Amino acid sequence: MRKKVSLFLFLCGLLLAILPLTGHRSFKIRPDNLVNQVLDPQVNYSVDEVAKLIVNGDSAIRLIDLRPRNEFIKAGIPGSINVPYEQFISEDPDIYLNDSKIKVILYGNDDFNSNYALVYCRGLGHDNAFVMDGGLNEWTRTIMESRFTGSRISARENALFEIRARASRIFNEINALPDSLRAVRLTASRFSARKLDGGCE
Amino acid sequence: MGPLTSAFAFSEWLNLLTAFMIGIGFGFALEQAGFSSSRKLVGMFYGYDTTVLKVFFTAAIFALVGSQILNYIGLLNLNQVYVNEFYVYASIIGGVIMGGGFIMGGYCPGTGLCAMSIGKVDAAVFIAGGLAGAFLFAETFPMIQGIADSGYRGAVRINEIFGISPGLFSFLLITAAIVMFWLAEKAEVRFARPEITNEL
Amino acid sequence: MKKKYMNPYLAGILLGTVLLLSMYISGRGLGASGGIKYCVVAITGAIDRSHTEDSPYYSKYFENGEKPFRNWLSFEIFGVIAGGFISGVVSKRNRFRIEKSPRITNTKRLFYAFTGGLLFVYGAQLARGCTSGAALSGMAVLSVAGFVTMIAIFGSAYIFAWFFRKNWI
Amino acid sequence: MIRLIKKYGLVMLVFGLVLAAVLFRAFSWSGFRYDASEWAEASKDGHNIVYFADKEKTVENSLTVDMGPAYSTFDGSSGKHIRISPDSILARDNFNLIRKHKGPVILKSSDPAIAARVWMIISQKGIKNVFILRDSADLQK
Repeated sequence: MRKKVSLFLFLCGLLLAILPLTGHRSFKIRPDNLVNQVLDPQVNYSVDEVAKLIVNGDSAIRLIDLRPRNEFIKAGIPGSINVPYEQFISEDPDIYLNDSKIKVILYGNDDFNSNYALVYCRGLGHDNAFVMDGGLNEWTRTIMESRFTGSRISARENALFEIRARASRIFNEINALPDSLRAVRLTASRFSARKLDGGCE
Repeated sequence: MGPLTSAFAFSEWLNLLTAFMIGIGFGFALEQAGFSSSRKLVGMFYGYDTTVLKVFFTAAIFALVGSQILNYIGLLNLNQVYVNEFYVYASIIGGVIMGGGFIMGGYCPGTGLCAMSIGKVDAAVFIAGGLAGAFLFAETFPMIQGIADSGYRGAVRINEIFGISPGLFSFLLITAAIVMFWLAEKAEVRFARPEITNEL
Repeated sequence: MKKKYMNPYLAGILLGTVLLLSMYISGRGLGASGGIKYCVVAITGAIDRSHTEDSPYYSKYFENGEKPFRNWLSFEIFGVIAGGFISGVVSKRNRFRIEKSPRITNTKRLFYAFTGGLLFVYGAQLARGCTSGAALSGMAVLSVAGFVTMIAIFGSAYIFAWFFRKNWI
Repeated sequence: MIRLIKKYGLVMLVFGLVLAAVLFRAFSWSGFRYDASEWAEASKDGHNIVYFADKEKTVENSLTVDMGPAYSTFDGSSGKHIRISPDSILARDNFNLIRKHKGPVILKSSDPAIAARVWMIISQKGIKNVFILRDSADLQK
């Protein structure tokens, strides 16, 4: 028995040593499926939709800001969590996405980092990853600088502008605080990654 | 993909039921291995019975190899599996205290529970001592908190320290274990105590 | 007639399979001392609630009305007791007795068992895991803590073994 | 020999199954098989972006893949131009064009989000030397 078990373990060990096994984590889902998923327009959230979610205080979403830390401190969408893109890729994004009931909306300054991250998350099998179309640039343009210029306002437009105005008020409230206070406010909402259970603690 | 708890968000009762089932498997395996006998366990330290070494290393390596292969073929995400956090001083001092407790009591907590369940009175007393030990720890915690929390290194993996791949480290560990198995069987012959081992 | 123990390598594979299942299902290793601790926390909490709420150690187990018994680790050790008993029934090993070397008295054996248990669990709390929680499960995930604890336990036990040899052989 | 097989048969059988599973994984070309984090590396610091202005001087013998939705023609760039709609980028013929091309592959789309998404998918398939063309128009967008 000793020899049999030794032989088995030795062969497995050899296999592990030869193949570059661990640390190895590739996309899980089938490539064609991934293409279909990420080209589906429903992975996009427009900035107006995001503004509505913020104004309504929806707790089933989580906004992740992929910009560098210093930019996030300067101005960020209220309630979002800062995970710089480099960190997001190097770490295991699972910790931010493992609650499949919470939709995670990714955004950066523009459309690049957020969309890389979107494919990255979807590829690793997280169906709850979404992206805010246009990023913070689009947010600033649409929400912060929105002025109604038409002559007659319809009820629908009225509701839209109302939400935009409220979202931008929330945004300005936080971002107008003095630097030190704002840093506290923003870091307070910093997301703490779910700690893994285990050990004898 | 595994671990199943993070893939499917287990409800509390299901989580506790799994814990209970895994505990049954754990207790069964320990008892079958003969870990419910203190004289068999301490035989490790006097050389007449090296079951502990054989079972312990076979189990650890089997789980190690199994988890890495499952990780490779995409069934288990090892990043979601808990890695013990390393507190340098607490690990060493705690380990030495445990070593003393092991040779005095003849059990470790898991094997003690298992031996208690088949009616070993000494094991029941060992567990009673264990309850007292946990109580004592809780009461003296403010005093030793400094030691317990110092030297924190985070959840480091050993292959990262040596700068080699986990697979290569596993291979080296397996080779070492195979040599140890062979030495252990030599030792059992050399330090044989038939009057003890026949009784077990 | 009681049955012989399983072949150690086979038993090792069985134990390894249980550990692997635990990692696969719950993403964690096995543990025993943690469950003992939760029992103590629950008992102390039941006897003297205010003491547990003041203590820096106990209080964290009572936050937001958590119940210490309703915990993975405590349920696991209930399972260990059940599993050991089942195995004892299967192999006809269930009977009350004190296992000791014929050279020492029952009282001495029980005294050492109590002291040993006290020290072991005390050390396990300090090191955040015992032979199963830290050493076995830690080695299976290649954690440094697992290897260091394993070497500390077995290394020191070999040294202490000489002082206590009269108790065993 | 037969005794040996009898003795170690079970061990070899179990190991054979493990080996088969690992090999199956290692050679399943249809899926993704590269380390996700490693192959996303180039996107971290923007090394995967080429600007319209310096496309010509930085990139020679390139293959430009225009993915629309608004196809644009532009001159002044060397290399081949093809049009592939993003949803058929992994179709065998299209993907082979990209895979077998020696030299840089440049993804171009009027929607930067699509270019970024396709870039990540193609990189994870293990193709290095893929870039996104970013022109001044989308900088302003």
